[in-house]
Amino acid sequence: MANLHIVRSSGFTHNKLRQCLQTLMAADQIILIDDGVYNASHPDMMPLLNTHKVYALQDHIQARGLTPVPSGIELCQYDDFVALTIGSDKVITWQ
Amino acid sequence: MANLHIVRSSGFTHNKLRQCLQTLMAADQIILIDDGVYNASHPDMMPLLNTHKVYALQDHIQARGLTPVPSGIELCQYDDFVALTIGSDKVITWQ
Amino acid sequence: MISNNRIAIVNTATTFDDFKAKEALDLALIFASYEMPVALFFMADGVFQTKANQNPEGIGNKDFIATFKALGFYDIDDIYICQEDMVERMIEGELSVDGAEILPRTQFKQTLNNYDLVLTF
Amino acid sequence: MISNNRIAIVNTATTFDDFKAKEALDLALIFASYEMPVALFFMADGVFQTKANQNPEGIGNKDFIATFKALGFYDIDDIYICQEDMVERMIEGELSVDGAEILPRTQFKQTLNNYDLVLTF
Amino acid sequence: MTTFAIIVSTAPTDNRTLTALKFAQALLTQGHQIEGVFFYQHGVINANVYLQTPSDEINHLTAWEAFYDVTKTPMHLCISAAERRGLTDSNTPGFSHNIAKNFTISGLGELVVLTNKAEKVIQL
Amino acid sequence: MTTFAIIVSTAPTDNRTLTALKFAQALLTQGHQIEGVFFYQHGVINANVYLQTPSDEINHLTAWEAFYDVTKTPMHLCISAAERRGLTDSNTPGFSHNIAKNFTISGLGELVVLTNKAEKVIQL
Repeated sequence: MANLHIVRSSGFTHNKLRQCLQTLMAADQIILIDDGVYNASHPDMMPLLNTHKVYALQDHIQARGLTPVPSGIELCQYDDFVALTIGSDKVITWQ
Repeated sequence: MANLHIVRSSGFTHNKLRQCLQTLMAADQIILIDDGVYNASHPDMMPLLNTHKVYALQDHIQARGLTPVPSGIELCQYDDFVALTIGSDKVITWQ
Repeated sequence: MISNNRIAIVNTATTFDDFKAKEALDLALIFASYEMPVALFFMADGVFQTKANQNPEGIGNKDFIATFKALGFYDIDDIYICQEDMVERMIEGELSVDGAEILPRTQFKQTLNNYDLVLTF
Repeated sequence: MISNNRIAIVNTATTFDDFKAKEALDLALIFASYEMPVALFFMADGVFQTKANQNPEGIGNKDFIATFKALGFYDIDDIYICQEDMVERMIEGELSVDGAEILPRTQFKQTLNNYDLVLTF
Repeated sequence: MTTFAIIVSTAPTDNRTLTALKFAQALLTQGHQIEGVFFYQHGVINANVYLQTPSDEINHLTAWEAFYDVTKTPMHLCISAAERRGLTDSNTPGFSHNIAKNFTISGLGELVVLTNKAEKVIQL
Repeated sequence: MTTFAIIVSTAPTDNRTLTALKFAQALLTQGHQIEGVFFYQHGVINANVYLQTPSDEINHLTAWEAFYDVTKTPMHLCISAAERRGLTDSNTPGFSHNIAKNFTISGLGELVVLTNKAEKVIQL
C-alpha cells in the first residue's frame, strides 16, 4: 500500500515541501492544504506531477486566490480528503 | 551609516537568511543569534564573509555545540551586541 | 528620538501564516492614525498577500485583505512589492492593493533603506 | 487498531525551535514506557539535535539532550539519522546520541516506511 | 466505518486549527468515528476558556466547544503542554482553573491509548 | 546613554524570549535606558500569570517579573493580541483577570509612543 503526505506550509519559505519529497515513496500521494496549497506552483512540484498523484483542498486554494491551479493538480473537498486518508496505509503530516 | 541585521533562524529550514541577504546594503553588518547561529556554516554565508562583517553570539553558538566557528565570523557577547545596535543606523530583525 | 521617524512595515509572511499579516496591518494602521509616515513593503511569501481574489471569509477569517483597497483613506500611500519575489511565485494581473509600486529587488532594498525604522512580520 | 503499531517519531526541528524537540522526545519516552516499539528519526534541521557538546542549560533549558545517551535504558534502540542532511549541515565526529544508524536518504526513507505510524515534529 | 484519532498542534491564532475541526466534522458526517482529539504543543491554547476574538472572526474555542456539544467527541488536553502556555486545572491559591469545560485533562499516556484504539492517527 | 524600545513577539516556549530579556539586561548594565518593552503577537503569552514550568527550566514569566522588580522597566502588553491568546484583564462574569501584575495593559498606540520616545527600536 501507499502513504498520504499532507503538506501544510509554503515551500517558498519553509523546508517542509522538500522534507515531504525526500521521504516520498513511489506509490505515495500528496495533498496540499492550508499554506501548502501555494506549492501548487512551486518549481519542485512540477516534475512530481508526472509520477505522483497530487491533490489540493479547494477551500484553501480559493481562500488564497490561487485559481486556476496548474493542470495535473486535482482539486478536492474535505470528503475526498477523508477518503484519501482511509485509502492510504498511513498519513504523514509536514507542517 | 549602515544597518545591523539580526538573523534568528536557520537558513537550512527557513527563508529568513535569504530575506536578510536580499535587503543587505554594502556597509551593513549581520549578527547571528538564536537558531540564526546555525547559518555560520550555511553555504550562502561563505561568500558574504569577504564583503560584510558577520558576528555570532557566543552563548548561542555554545548552547548548540557549534564551536569552532568558521573563520571570518566573529564571536561576541551581549555587550558587543548592544554596542552593535547603537553603532548602527537602524536594526532589522529577521525571525 | 528617531529623526523624521519614517516607518516601514515589511511583510514576509503569507496571508494566513499564524496571524502575522493581520497583526502587521493593525500596526501599520495605528502608526498612520497617529499621522506618522508609514509604508508597506511586501517581499518573500509576503507577496502572496497582494494576490487578487483572496477570500479570507471562506476559511473563518475577517476579510482584512479588503483593507488593502482602502489604504489611501488611512493615508498609507507608499506600498512596495518586490518584483522578483512576485515572478518567482507567479503573481500577475490584478492585485489586492491599489497604487502599489512593483520594484526590482535592487530598488526595493534601496527604497527600504530610506526608512528610519523597519519592522518585519 | 493499527496492526503491530510500530511508531516513528521524526525530528525535523532544531534543538531549540519552539520546544518541538523536547515535546517530540517526551512523546517518544511515553510510547516506550507503554512498551510500544518506537524509533527516532532525525532529518532536515532535526539532525542538529544529534550534535555533540550542546549545552541547553547555558540558555535556560533543562538538558533534555542528555537523555539521548540513555535511550537504550528506555528501550528505544532504533535511531536513524539522514546522512545527506548531516553532510549538508557539516555534522561529524562524536554525536549526542548513542548507537544511531546514519543512513543515506534512500535507505532512511525506506526504513521510515516500515513503520505503521509516523509523527513529525 | 473507520476509527480515527486526531492530534491538534496549532494555536487559535493559526488558521490551520480550523482545518483540523473541519476535517473532524467531515469524518463524522461520513459516518466514521473519532476516538478522540488530542491537543498538544500550541494546540492546547485552544482550550483556554478566556479566548476572545472579534465577532466577525471565528473563535476556535467556541467552535471546538460546539463540536463537542453536538458530537460528544472526547477532546483531550495534554496538561503538561498546557501548563507551559498558561492553562491550569488548579484552584489552589495563586491559580484559577481556566480550561474550557468540554476538554478532558489528560497526559501523553492518553495519546498512546488513542493511538492503540484508532485505525488512523492524523496530525493536523 | 541611548534610549531603547524592545518588541517581544515570541512565546514562553520559545527560547528566543530569553534572548530578549538578556539583551534588555545588558542594555541596562551598560547604562542605557529602556523606555519600554512591548509584548506583541505570541509574546503576550509571557504575561499569563499561570505559566508553569518544571523547576529545572527557566520560567519566562517569573524572569520578566523579576526584571521589572529590579529595574522598573515599563512592560506593555498589547491587550488585543493578548485576548486572542487567552489573557484577560476583565473580572466580569465568565472572566478572571490573569495578567501578571508587572505588565501594563496597553494598546498598539503605546508602541507608537515608545517608537517616538526611543532612539532605537529593536524587535526581538
